Amino acid sequence: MLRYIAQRLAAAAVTIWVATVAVTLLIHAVPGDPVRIMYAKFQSTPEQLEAVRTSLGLDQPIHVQYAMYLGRLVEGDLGRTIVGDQPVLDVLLARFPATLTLAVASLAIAILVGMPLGFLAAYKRGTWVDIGAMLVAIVGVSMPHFWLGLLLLFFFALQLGWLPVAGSGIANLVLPALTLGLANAAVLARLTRSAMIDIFDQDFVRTAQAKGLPKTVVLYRHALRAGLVPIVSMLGLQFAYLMGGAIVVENVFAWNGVGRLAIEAVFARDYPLIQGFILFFASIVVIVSVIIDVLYAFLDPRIRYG
Amino acid sequence: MRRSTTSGPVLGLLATALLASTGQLATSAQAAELVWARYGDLDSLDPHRATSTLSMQVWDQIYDTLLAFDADGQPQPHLAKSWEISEDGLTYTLALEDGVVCHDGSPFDANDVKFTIDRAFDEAQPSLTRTAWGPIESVEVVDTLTVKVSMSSKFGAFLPFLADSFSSIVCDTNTADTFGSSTAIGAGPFKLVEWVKGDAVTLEKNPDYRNFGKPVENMGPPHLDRLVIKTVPEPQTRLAALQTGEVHVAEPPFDDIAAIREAGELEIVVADNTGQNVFWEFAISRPPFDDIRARQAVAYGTDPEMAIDIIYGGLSQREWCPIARGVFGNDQEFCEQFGYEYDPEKAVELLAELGYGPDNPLETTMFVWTGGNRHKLAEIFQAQLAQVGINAAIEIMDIGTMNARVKEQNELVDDPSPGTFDMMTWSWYDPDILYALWHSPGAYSGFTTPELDAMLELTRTTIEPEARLAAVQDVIQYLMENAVHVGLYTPGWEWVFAVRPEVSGFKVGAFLHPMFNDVEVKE
Amino acid sequence: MSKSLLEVRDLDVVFGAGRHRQHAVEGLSYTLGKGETLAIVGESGSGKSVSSLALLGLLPRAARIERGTAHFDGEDLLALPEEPLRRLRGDRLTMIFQEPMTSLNPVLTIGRQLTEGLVEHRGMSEAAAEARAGEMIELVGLGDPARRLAQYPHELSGGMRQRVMIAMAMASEPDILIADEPTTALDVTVQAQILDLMRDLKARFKTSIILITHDMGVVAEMADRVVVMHRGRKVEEGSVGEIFARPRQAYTRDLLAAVPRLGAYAGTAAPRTVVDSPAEVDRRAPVLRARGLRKRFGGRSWFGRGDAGVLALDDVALELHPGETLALVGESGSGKSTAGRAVLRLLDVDAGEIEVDGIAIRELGRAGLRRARRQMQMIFQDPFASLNPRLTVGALVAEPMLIHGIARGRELADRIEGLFHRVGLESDHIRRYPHEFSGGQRQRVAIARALGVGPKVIVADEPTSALDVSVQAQVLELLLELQQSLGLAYLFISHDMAVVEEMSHRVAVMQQGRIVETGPRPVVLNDPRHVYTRALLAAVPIADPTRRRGVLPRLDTAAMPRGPLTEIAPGHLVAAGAEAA
Amino acid sequence: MASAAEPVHAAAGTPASRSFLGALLRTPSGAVGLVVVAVLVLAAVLAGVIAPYDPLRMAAGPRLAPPSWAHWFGTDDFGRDVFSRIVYGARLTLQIGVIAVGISLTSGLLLGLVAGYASGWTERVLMRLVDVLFSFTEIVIALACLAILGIGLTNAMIAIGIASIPFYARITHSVVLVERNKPYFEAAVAGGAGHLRLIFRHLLPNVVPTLIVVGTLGVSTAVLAAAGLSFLGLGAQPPQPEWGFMLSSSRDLISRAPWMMIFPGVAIAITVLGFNLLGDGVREVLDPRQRQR
Repeated sequence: MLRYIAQRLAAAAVTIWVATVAVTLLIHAVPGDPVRIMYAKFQSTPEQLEAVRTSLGLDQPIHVQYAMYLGRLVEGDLGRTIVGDQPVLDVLLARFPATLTLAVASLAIAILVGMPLGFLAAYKRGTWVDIGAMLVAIVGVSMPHFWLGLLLLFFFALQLGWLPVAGSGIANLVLPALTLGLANAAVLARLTRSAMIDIFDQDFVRTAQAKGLPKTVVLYRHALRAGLVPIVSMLGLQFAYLMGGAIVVENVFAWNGVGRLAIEAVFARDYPLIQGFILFFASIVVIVSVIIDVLYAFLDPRIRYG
Repeated sequence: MRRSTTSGPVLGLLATALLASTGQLATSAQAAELVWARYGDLDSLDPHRATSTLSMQVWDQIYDTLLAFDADGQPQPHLAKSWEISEDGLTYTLALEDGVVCHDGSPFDANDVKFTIDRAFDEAQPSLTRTAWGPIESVEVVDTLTVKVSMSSKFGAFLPFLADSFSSIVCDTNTADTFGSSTAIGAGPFKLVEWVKGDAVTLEKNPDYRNFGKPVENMGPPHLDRLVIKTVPEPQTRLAALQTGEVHVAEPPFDDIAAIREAGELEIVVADNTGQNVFWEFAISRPPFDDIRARQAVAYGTDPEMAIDIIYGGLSQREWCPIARGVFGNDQEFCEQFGYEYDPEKAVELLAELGYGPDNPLETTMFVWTGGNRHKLAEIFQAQLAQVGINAAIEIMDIGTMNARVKEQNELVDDPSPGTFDMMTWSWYDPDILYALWHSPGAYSGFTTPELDAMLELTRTTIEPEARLAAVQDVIQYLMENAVHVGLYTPGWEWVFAVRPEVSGFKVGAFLHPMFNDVEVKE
Repeated sequence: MSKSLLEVRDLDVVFGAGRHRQHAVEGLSYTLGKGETLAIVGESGSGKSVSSLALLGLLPRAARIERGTAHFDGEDLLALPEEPLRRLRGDRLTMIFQEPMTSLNPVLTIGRQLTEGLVEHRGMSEAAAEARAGEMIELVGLGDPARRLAQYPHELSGGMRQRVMIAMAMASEPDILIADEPTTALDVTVQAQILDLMRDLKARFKTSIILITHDMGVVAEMADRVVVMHRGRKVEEGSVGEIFARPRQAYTRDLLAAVPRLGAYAGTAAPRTVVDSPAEVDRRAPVLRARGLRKRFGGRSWFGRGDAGVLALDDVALELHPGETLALVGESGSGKSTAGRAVLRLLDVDAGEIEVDGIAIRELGRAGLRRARRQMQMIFQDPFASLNPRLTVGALVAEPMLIHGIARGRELADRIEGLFHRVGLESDHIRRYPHEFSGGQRQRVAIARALGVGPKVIVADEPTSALDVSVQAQVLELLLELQQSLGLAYLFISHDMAVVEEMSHRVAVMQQGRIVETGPRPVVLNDPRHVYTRALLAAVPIADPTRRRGVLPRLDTAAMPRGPLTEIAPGHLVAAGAEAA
Repeated sequence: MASAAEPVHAAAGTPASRSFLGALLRTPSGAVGLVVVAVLVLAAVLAGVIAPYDPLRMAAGPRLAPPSWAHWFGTDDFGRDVFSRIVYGARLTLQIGVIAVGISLTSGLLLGLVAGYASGWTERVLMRLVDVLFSFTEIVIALACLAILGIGLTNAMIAIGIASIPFYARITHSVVLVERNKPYFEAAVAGGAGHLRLIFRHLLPNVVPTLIVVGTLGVSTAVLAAAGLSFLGLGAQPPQPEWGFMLSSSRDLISRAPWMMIFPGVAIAITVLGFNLLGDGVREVLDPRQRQR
């Protein structure tokens, strides 16, 4: 178990390390002169650009730049934004709670709606319940997040006037969380169904039936308990997918999270901010997947006692 | 918009949510709070670290300036109660009002002025608007309330600049690292409480505020207790929030303005004298726009009148001049003589001379910056240009990026790709903007000639109004005849506000400075 | 014979509907007496499992009962609604399945899985159920109940898991135990123990058993009466003695005839001759020689230490002469397949020498190895997986010949046709894809592919263990015929002692990576000197109900001699310390 | 028992054949998916014939006209015919699907094949890298690519293509791992087959069916992603009638002209649904284990 966790952590560290290399290289992949693109506000002189280049270490060999970058990183310094000259980390941290709130709320909706739906469909495999549920799910999977968002906005906020349209309060959370949650519920329903069907086909479920256990016991104690193992293992991926969706949904509902920040940064070619965002986002996804892996280990005795 | 008064939401969650939001509203009413929603956030609280209008409008509330524009856009005494200009026009001695205090309680004095100007000219990190300050050589604290600024050459636009937000005086106690991102100390009508980036800036009344020259009735602290400046990017969202009362002042969606006026609940405030000007500008360093005929073809081939009519429905005006209405030197009749009336046939002719035709359209790219429905305007221009044989791809980017890209385009002399053109925008209080833009090396490294340089220098060193007008108009004529700076329309961005009925006293000063000094929110 | 406990009449089970409708069981009738063991025997697809699953209402989703009754204790199981049937199931009628590895829930403890049935059916308290579960654990020979009950399935071996399954099935002292191929997935020594256990518990609890199996040896060991099934129908029914001694139906006779019987060739030194002038074993020089092979799997991890891995080969030496078959026998995990693949260099060993036809294979470079592979070919266990499903069988057979530049164009086509005929396939099979063939035919294709390049050595890794016995006999016949007419040398890997006896000249017995005994086949099989060899042989169920063996002693693998081989008779080597009285 | 594996091989062994289309049409999802995709392709090819107006023509009708006989899906704020724009948009959508999936599929396939075939350190390093990129998530990789390449639909397609490479590499790798451990692969090695033959004659054909399924499903993901980027303003630029971009311009007019929001959204959803169903159908045909589900 401890070794398992150590392995996951090591893998996570490798990922984050590669991310740091990737973001260092990013600036060099930009065609043309990144400094000029970044800093060429209308008054900047060649000398000023040179000064910027030196201060960013861009005149150094790439490995030196990387070392400098890591050095600053260790001190929590992700550089400063081009637009407004703010510390990148501060900007990201200021926006992150909003994204986290949205992600957690959506994940909760996705789990509460998607898992039961998938479970039901798997249990009622081949019946109209299954076909109906999967039809709903595949339509859900096929709906663009942003469109679902616009539709919800149109009906709930504009037509019915039930909910505020944008902002950062609890009431404002409902629509974006619903949008992201429902879209992910569809994905989760499909995953749950296929995982549960695998479980229902397992010999041990037949064993449980052969023991004459009541259906509910077979379903919950045997099938669902074992089914949770593969389902939880997929949640990590699901969360990453959800975070990706959050970037779009935040923009639909003007939800003030890192996703909206990222799009603004791309538009403004605010490279330090883009670099910081990528590193930050990848780290979050990796950390969450480590947490989920550990959770998974607790559910699966093969790992827990492995 | 209907608000739910019926039994309402199906989900308990929604009900709680609604309660929460109504609760919020109730408290806001008691605390005399006003919420102003804008499409974007400011970039920095430091006036030397940003150039956007969104930033300036916040600085206006936190900081104060030495001079202030009156309703007609003329600079008037404000924190500087008087000034003297030396014989040679190179030295300005300003006398400051006594008893003004910064937000942290420190007295506002000549040291704050020197601190601000020195900071703007800092070697390592100069202000983004350093050149607009003029050729300042030194700043000297004569006594606590007297400051002397010395120039290396005559600079006619210095006094108007001192009324602009870019010259906001930063108190000399702003020494913390957090200045600009989470702290800001000024002498303006509101104090900074909190800036939640991307979401809102919360300000509270500065009880010690004194007004000397701003064109408002209130000479003391603002009536509002709190001013919240929120970021709400979606126009529809802003409108909905206005209608529910979550927001008091906001730019409405352009397409809904007629309907709002008809409904009569919200007041539509249209700012005058914005100083804003939208114009065509070209990468002249390489084909196709190194040839004047290509530039003229664009000018003849587009119909701004029709475009702004469709997009802004009469809220914007055709602008013939390279500088905006209300700015010294603007004269529609004068400019129109050299302007380019929509004439697609003429455009086709010019293009034919250059060897372009239906089978061989001119390929280029049009840069547009985000917001204000400008991308829609661009789409109309794109369609119009397609009809005369110009295929213009549209690239939408934020204004900072566009500034950089335009400059880059001008400097790419040997690049094989076709040169670009752009819908550039500037807001300035003085024709000196033309000097910044077109005097070599030029803000964008664009069109420059020795004779234009000479003409522009004359506009700076000529102080006497009649003579300066002539000099400015010479420049205008030159720019227009060469199709370098082709005016399109004015104003161009964030000049329409929808205001809730319970709000009174909201004013937009000259050059688009919203002022909240007189604002009151009725219970 | 006691009075009947279960009476099945005219059972029809159908899969699918419409065009795809297919009878899995048709008109099956039988009775099961109290305390009786009824074996239902048949090859794959005979409907033997389905017919029993139907009794408990555990049919797969696609199947349904169309007709029939099954009277048990005055009630028709097939007509019973789910709830009363459920109450019988797992209490008075219990079942154990083929796959012990997957039949237990991986996320629940053994204790939980053992007690829940008792709590459910007998209304026992948790404590009482736990006590009973502990008793059962002892009874099935697992010992240390407290620890066992807290364990999870993955901590137990396959044999132990099957014991748990049996404990679970027998805890309620059921009237009927249905055992669906209960030992098929197990090694032969474990199988013997499980069969012993079942016999023991049956006697103790007076339980009737329905034993579903394809293995005539197991039938002979266990059954009182036998029902033979073929394609969903009952072919024949009778007492075990009758069926084995005087089968009435041709199908039964063929089935029995095809079963390899250990001891059938005890008197001959070489496999039986199937061609007129067979090639003799050429003892002058070995065509394959391996010495000191060593291979360790796993053991390395990113974190250094980790476990030591598994020593799959430990100082293994082999010698094989032209025309000879060396059988490599052992149970799963003994390293016999690893050894087979190692000599072909399909995997690289850590140490040792391998010579094929005088060439040191391990020293060869890539090109040399490819050339050398002409001399050695392989036939795999699973004929379904060893043919690339995307290529025609003709292309598959052609491939090695193309690679080695043996033939092209017209000549190649002729050769392929010749090979197809040689292995008993038709010319018009050439253009077909593997899935269009039966298992036996596919194995013939695999043999044709191996023959194409004219190899000297063929490694045959359990070449018939995936086949039904009747098909197995034909494939073995073909292999013998090819060896004797072409002088091939076979390294024949198998766990089936009867097949080994039929096919081989010499035998090497492997256990946990080491060869513990090797020598001429008649000597090793008739006079085994190593305990392990003896245990292996003793555990083989004999397909003759008159020769049932007694209870076998349990094997203590840890205490077995595993020292270096010493020659105790010419050519007969045994691991040191193995010489028993 | 080996026999249990038989049906999988039986159908998996069906060479890409005459009966494939028939089998596909017999699965409900395959049939519906095929029809949707066929309609999309037809719309793209025959856009000039089907669309009543030039998709770029402004003032083809009054501005913001609701759906009517003259303008089935209404007009947008420039008076352009929404129906015509959606029909022409099918071309862009197909382009997105083909280019994005083309990039990710070929690169991912190559990467996965090489990694899976090479084994050892090459495999570890390659797959570790793929895992890392995978945890960056597709949207972030796409954003990074756009930050480098600049905004635009073509760049968005490339970015989406690059962003999904890890996904395809992973799938290919996992299939290759399964296939290379099957005895037929070992049999080919034993037969003396070289690298190229092993990769292209033995592994590739067995990987392709899975990738056909994944690729078909991938088209739907790519279309969604491109629409998303265009919606954010990072993809299609005016006047391209790209559906996601059309949706983003409908945002300001959502209450006044909901048809501008509804129809492009429906077009995206149906297209994505079509490819999803088609992918499910193809999977059902190629992997009958799924059929019972």
